[in-house]
Amino acid sequence: MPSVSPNYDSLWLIPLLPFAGFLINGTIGRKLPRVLVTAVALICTAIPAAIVAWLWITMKAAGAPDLIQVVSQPWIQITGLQINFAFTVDHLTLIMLGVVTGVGFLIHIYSVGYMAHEEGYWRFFAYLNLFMFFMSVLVLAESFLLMFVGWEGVGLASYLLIGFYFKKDSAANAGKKAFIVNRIGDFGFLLAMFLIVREFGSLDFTHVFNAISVNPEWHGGILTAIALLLVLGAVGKSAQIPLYVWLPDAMEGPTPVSALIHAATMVTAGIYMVARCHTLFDRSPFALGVVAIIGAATCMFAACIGMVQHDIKRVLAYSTVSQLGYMFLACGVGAYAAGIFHLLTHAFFKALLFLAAGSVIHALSGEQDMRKMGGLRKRIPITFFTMTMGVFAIAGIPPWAAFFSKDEILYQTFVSGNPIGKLLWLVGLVTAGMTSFYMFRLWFKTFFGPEHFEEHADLHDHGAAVHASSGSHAVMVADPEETHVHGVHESPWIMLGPLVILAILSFIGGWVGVPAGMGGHDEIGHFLDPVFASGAAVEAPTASYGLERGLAVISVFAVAIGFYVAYIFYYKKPRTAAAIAGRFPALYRLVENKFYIDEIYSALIVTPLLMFSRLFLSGLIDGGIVNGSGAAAGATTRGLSSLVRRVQSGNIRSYAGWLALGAAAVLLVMIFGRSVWLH
Amino acid sequence: MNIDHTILTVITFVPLAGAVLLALLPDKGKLMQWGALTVTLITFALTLHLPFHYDYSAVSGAFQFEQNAEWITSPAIHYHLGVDGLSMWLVVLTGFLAPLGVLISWNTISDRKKLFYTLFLLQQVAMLGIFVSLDLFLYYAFWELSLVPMTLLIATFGRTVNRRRAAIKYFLYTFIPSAILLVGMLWIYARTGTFQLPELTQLAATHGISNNSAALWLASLAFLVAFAVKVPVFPLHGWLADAIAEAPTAAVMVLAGKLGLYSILRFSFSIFPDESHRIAPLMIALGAIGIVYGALIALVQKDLKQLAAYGTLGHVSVVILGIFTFTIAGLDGGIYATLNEGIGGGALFMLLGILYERYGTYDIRDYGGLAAKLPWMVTLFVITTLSVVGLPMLNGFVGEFLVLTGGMQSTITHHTRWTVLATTGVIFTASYMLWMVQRVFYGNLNDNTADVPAPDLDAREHLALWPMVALMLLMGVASPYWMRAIDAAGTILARELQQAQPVTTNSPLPVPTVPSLANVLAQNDLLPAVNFKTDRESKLNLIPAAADATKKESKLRNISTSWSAALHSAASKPNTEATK
Amino acid sequence: MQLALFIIFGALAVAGALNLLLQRHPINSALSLVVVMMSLAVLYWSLGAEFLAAAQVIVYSGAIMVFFVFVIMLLNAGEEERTKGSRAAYIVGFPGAAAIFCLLSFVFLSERHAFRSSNVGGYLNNITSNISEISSVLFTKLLLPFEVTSVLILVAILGAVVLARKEQ
Amino acid sequence: MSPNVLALLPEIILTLTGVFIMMAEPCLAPNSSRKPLGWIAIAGTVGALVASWYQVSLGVTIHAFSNTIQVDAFSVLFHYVIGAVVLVTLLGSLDYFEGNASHAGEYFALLCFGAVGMMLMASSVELLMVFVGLEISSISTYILCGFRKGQATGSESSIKYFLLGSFATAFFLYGVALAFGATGSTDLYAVALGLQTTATPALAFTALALILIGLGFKVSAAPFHVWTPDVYQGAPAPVVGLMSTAPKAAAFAVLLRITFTGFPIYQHRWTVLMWVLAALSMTIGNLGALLQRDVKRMLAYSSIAHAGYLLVAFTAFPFDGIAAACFYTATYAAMNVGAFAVITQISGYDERARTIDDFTGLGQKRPYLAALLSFFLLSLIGIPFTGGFFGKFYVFSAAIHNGNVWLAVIGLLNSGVACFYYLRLLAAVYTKPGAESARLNQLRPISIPAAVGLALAAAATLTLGILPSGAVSFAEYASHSTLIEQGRQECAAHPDCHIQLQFDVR
Amino acid sequence: MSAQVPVAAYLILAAVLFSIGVAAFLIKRNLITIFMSIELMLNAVNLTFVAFAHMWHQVSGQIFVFFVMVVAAAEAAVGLAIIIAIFRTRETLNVDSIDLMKS
Repeated sequence: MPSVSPNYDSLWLIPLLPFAGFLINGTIGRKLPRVLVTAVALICTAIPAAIVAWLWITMKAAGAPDLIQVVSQPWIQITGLQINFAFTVDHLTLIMLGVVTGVGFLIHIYSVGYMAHEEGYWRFFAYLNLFMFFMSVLVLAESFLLMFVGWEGVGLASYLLIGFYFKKDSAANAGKKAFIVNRIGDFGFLLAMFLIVREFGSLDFTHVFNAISVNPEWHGGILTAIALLLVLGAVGKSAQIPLYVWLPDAMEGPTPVSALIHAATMVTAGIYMVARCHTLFDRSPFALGVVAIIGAATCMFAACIGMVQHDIKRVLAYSTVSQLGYMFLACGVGAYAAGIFHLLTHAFFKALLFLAAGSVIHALSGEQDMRKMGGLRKRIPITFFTMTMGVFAIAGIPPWAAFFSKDEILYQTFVSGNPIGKLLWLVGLVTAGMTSFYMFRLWFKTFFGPEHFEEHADLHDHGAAVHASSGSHAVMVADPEETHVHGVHESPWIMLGPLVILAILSFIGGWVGVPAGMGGHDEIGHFLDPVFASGAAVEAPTASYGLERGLAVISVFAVAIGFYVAYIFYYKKPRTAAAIAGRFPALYRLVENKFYIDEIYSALIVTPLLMFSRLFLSGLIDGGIVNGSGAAAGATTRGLSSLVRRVQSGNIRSYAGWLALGAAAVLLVMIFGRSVWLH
Repeated sequence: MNIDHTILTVITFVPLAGAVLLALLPDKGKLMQWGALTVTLITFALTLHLPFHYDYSAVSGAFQFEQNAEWITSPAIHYHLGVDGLSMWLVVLTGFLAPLGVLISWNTISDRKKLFYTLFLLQQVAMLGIFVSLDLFLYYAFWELSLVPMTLLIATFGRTVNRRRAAIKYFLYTFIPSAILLVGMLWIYARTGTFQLPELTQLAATHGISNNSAALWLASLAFLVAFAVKVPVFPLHGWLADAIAEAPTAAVMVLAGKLGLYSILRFSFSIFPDESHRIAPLMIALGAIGIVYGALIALVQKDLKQLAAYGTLGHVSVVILGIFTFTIAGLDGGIYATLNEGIGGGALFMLLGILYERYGTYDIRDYGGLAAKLPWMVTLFVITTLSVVGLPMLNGFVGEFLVLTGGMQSTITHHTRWTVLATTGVIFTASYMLWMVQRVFYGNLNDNTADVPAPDLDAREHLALWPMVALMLLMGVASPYWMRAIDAAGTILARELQQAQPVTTNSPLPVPTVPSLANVLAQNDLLPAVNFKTDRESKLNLIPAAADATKKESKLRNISTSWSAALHSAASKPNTEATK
Repeated sequence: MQLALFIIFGALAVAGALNLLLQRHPINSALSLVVVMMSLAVLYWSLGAEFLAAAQVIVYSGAIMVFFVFVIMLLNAGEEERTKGSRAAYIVGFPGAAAIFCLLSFVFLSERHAFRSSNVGGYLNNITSNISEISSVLFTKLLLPFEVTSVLILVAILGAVVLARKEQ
Repeated sequence: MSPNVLALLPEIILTLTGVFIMMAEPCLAPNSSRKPLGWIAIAGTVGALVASWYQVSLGVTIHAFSNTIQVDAFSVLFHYVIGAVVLVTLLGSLDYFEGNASHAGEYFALLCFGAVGMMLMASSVELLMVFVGLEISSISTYILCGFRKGQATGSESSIKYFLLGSFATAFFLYGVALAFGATGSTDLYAVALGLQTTATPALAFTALALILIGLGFKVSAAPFHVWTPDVYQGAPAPVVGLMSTAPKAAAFAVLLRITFTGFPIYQHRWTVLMWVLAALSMTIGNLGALLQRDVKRMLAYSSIAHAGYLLVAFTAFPFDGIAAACFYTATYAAMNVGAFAVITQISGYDERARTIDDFTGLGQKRPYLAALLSFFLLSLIGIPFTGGFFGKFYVFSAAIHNGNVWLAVIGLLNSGVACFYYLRLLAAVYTKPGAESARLNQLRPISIPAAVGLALAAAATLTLGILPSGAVSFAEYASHSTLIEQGRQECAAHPDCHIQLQFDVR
Repeated sequence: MSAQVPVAAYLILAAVLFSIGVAAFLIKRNLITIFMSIELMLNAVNLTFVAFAHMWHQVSGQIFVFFVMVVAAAEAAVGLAIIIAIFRTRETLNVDSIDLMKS
């Protein structure tokens, strides 16, 4: 029951405060001292986080409504269609909001340290606040269109932040790529909305989903079409096959951005959307199947690529893609709660991993290549410790967070009604092993073994400033803590603080979803029950705890294998990996080059499109036909003109000749002319 | 006296008075600029009277602020002005853009200022006149008039040596179809005896204009083609790129879109509902193709203005697609998108003009890395870009979304596939706009422009751009404020159009039957109309000289028969009365 | 007798006209034109227009042609050169002239039965003199053209003076 | 006042003025200014205009001189046009000859006499009278063409016009002869009556065809337009302004009278011919002007095209057609004489500015002249709020009303082509002055009379464009007055019929 | 009475003369001769007038001829004056060389 309560007006502050922060920093931030910029940015994210916490408490209270709605002015209002500025908060929203504001706030804090020396400090925080604004709009939206606002808006923020170092061509390119690839997804989202308007006459979630709910006979057909188009949108935003290509490139952005946007929050919007629309998806098994297959395929595929990457952030990027694949898989088998659970845990540990990686990079003055790391364990112990927590979490080692969430997904996949459910489970399982492998590979290569890095004593190359092109040398910063640090060093506490908090969350985060089979209460599942009530049928009580435990053991086994292989390859016998790679050079190169997907896209789509535009459209059609016809008409007229003027020879006799001929013609017309051709 | 009945006249002719004033003042110092700015600001202030006194509750769609006086008795031409939801905001927009146009030309136009600002104001007169005229003749007069200042602006203030050619191309492209439009209008007048739009709309609704479908079809094409060229609709856009490339910024801002689109909505739809139905599948297709076509060509342009020109083609195509869906969403969105085009496109051209003012080139390859040098510029540029690519919460999105929604809801043949094609436009539009932004502002400084000392936006430029940006945001967030008037008009239009029956429903793309001369002229319909109404007869008072007029009527008949035999088929014979 | 007159003087007129066309010296052409005019005067007479016959001889052959000859002498015009000035005159002009002739003849012949025949002396047979009739019509019905002709002559004189006078 | 004097009042005034000037000319010292003579001519013209106004104010049709002259609203309208054109030409050429021709007095006299001829043409309903009037106007124009004897082009223009004009006159005369043959009369009403019972219709067609050839030459309708460009190019600018408007107007008046009054019975036939002539004239005129660089020659071609637009009116119903033609004649006269008056001022006696390039930068050097020229050019294009637009509108409206849609299409397409060359001139005027525009540096300041003349032309063009109501109703009045007269003549053949016309001029 | 000539014969004779006049205009090079050919055409027209005047028993046709003669005289005066003016500037009477203005 939607209930509009004045008590919840503070909901508006959740998006509006970050927006205010954006406006302040975006317009006058350049003139403000850094302290003020920081204060604005942090306050504008802290208050929403507090509000969310308060909401959480209120909604957990007994007798609290499952759904809160606030409606403001209409945004678009025409005869037959009205779209309001309306927010909905239910339990799903609450989880997402928690992630967004909580993790977002932590990353804001981290960024204060990480970006301390950047020229565009104010700009960075303005963009980050803008992102917070749009992300909360996305999450809070009560209608497809408002969700789309956030959807596009986070894309914009992502574009701006990826291109933060706009002087670097690769950064600008990556930003553009992200935006455009996302637009391909948006294309699907938009079409889905058009169809929804046509079929339902509204874009409000409540209206649309109620309409579906009260018509149980609706199955497939147009619903499948809508669902598939939505999936296209989700695929774009959540970086699934075939639109995942933008995410690895997005690592051009500052590391906190990668952590916040490209790991914890924005990229999960696709999963959130599918979960939000579960009523719709439940009616279209085909679409769900597509989601599951895409999820599984992406999860495996990205893991493959992740195994051989050398850039620390790219490994994490592919791992993100892979983990998102898990979430997709969960949604695809109808286990939305599991997907959201994994989303939650993933937000913690992936943010942690990125931030820790950022700390490593910070320590190495911008070095991202793992081949030039090693042995950092002792130099940056806190970072090492937090990173270890993250690695254990993502690898799925019990009782770290991802163990529970990933297992839930694998279990749900196994027991789902999907005809190829077992195969999907297998894929998930193998990927779990691979995840373990490449994460421990990262771990070993970075923190163990010999030191491959060079010490940078030069302050001018210090820190993240290295990201920027040589043109943007940071002015000597007056921060006394920073000036005397030389070489590889631990990050300041403003960065380590969030790391530690996230490390703790990565450890305990999974405990909220310990399934009953392992003695827990699956709190998160029950928490989400009001939202996924219709989908809860999947979680059949018939499933035995034994099976669940058995599957958990198998997956732990897979993780162990992954760990062991990584241990052998990268710690025990560091040459083995190279040797194996040498055995299959073609395969290795193929994988190392990310299966040449970017190149294939470029050759099959981008280049032909450009050539088509340049040669066929611009050259032939526009130059030839459109302009040519005008030119031809002009030339014809000119030709006729010279013909007419040829008569004007200037000679009286020839003029008389023309007169005589004209006279004869007039006589002829007059004497023999019939008026039939006129009337 | 209530000003509501004269406000439109005042709005329309204040710029004219200003133009005359400027023509008489000496061209010294900044006098011209200040003069033009004052006049345009006054005009804008006057246009604001409309939204504040508009009766939004009137759902009948009646015209407001109407003024109707007989102008010429024969042919029956009225001075008939009025606005409804369709035109009201366009009037305001025209008033809004003019001061900005003056501001943006402040320094760029350094010589022949008097000519420039006079022409600029005349252009505004013509545009305002087009939007407020409800008499076909009056409308046509303004329509034709609008060509002249624009042509002269291009021809005399163009950027390169090609300016005259571009100007003449523009003029011919638009004038020749307008000439055919005049034929169509005259034909309508010959059939109905009125130029008044409300009367014609009523006649059209009751199929009272003509029962000759072939002739009506041709007349509707005459109307539509003239408007379509002006819009321009793909593939009639031959003039666009050249004209935009040459024209000074203030002129480019109002070059494409509004006039033609408004005219289609106002005249084609009202007078030819059935025929519009017939052509709609084709127009939808052209709209969708135009969106993608414009975007794809813009993708490969090397000249910033050409790029923006093709972008403009894409954006006006959106409107075409929208209005020809005949759905409320499509029509509302189309009208809204027309406003957006004026703002977004205008701002884009202003920004490009500012760049040109600084660096003297529109070649995209000469730019690069300007973001660091011109932070305000890049900020406003990106906002404009986002408005153009249709980012939600900015104005561009509302129109585009509604148009495409309408496309999906429509009942026109093949609407789904064209809507899908049109929706791909969101990808391509983003591609070329972002690529342009990247090439101009990101990366490293280009050698060609690195050494040019170029300050960031000055106060005047801020003053010109911020209103635009503010409107982009406002219109993106608070669209109902504008939409309530538009929606009333759109709803009525949609209802009328949906009631109209397509002449032929079986052929998806109507192929205009090319009638032979003999064929068409042989139609009875083109012969004198039976219902030709004119008061000419009444003007001739033939007073009987003697009293016994009736007695000799038979004789009169004999004479007039022999006479009329001589004057074959004269429709309007003098009313002779004869007496002995 | 009328037939004979028509044939003889008609032939003479045509011959004179052709001679005008074929002669290359302007004087010869002028004299040929005089022949045509004289023949026409006879034909006028045969059609009962004695006044015109006389006027033709006096005004046309006498005054106008003498004027022509004077100018030819004054300008000392010699034989005309055979310049190739215009192809159009031959290519389109002659077919045009021929077509005009054919069309006119066609019309005259196709409607010849509607015309009444004429006989020698015309009015002489029943009316004593048509000169009085001419004068009465000229000074009543057609008085205005007659009066206005004075303006025409005035203009011509003025023009001749303006054009022929040397600029100072 | 005797009806004969009353009917000829304007002509008599002009004739007396001309004679007076002619007499006064030799009395003046050879080197003294001829301006006073010009002022006398102006006074005479104004007097003629007033006399015309007086005629129409009587509100009745005056027949005079045994029905050779008919003064009705129609003829008065053309008197106005002719008188106004002559007035503007006189005003514009008061200073034209200063220091160049010592006998400018004859020029003024010739203008007056020419006007007499043209006015007679407009009011005569007797073919003989038409012929004499035509000759007066033609001969005076022949002479005026060659007025700048020093220039080779001047006399060439004169001889071309003279020879070809006489050639065409012969055709006209032949037509009159055949018309006489077909009906036994040269009185237009008698011709009209005679045609109803004529035994020789083919002869009548031929007669009409030959008359149309002759008049077609005078109005320079294609294919009888060949002389126009050469003659206009060589003649002095003010004379071109005059000869492209006033004699044309008179010839159109005659054409209207002959076709609608004399030969209405064959309207279905000559409409076809007019259709073809109109289409040809518009097309050839505009195509010819398209790439022309000489301004006068370009305007010559444009005048061919305008003759075509005017001929379109002949394809309409009598009422519409005559009214539209009257209106268009007036607007065309106003804008064309205005354009040439500007050119006269700019290029002067020795033709400083001939080609389009010579006009480059005029906009900056002489802004007011440039503005006026642009205005007249825009009117010639047919841009709204100018007389040219409304004229075109009216003509094509009439044609379409009669079902000639395709002719209207051709015509309006043509007006599109026409824009090209007018715009080229217009663009040149407003281009920045360059080296090639040095010729414009010797411009004299414009004299007050010339300014008044220009203002008159501009005011007329503007008024006809924005407030055409009065002119339109006058044109309709004119149309009625000829048509009703026709009915009356028809009536006169029946003893028991009587018609009286009372027109309510609004 | 047997020797009647149909009017058509006079008309055709006139047409012949007229056409020869047209042809002469086309062929002759000398300005004066060309002018003469115009006179020939006018004479042909006169013949037509006289023939019709005879046919209709109307003297107005004859009066027309009379007027044509007057006009021809006036034209001759002006025309020859123009020819003299031309000769003064060009030193030629050849019509083919009078083509300064063309196209």
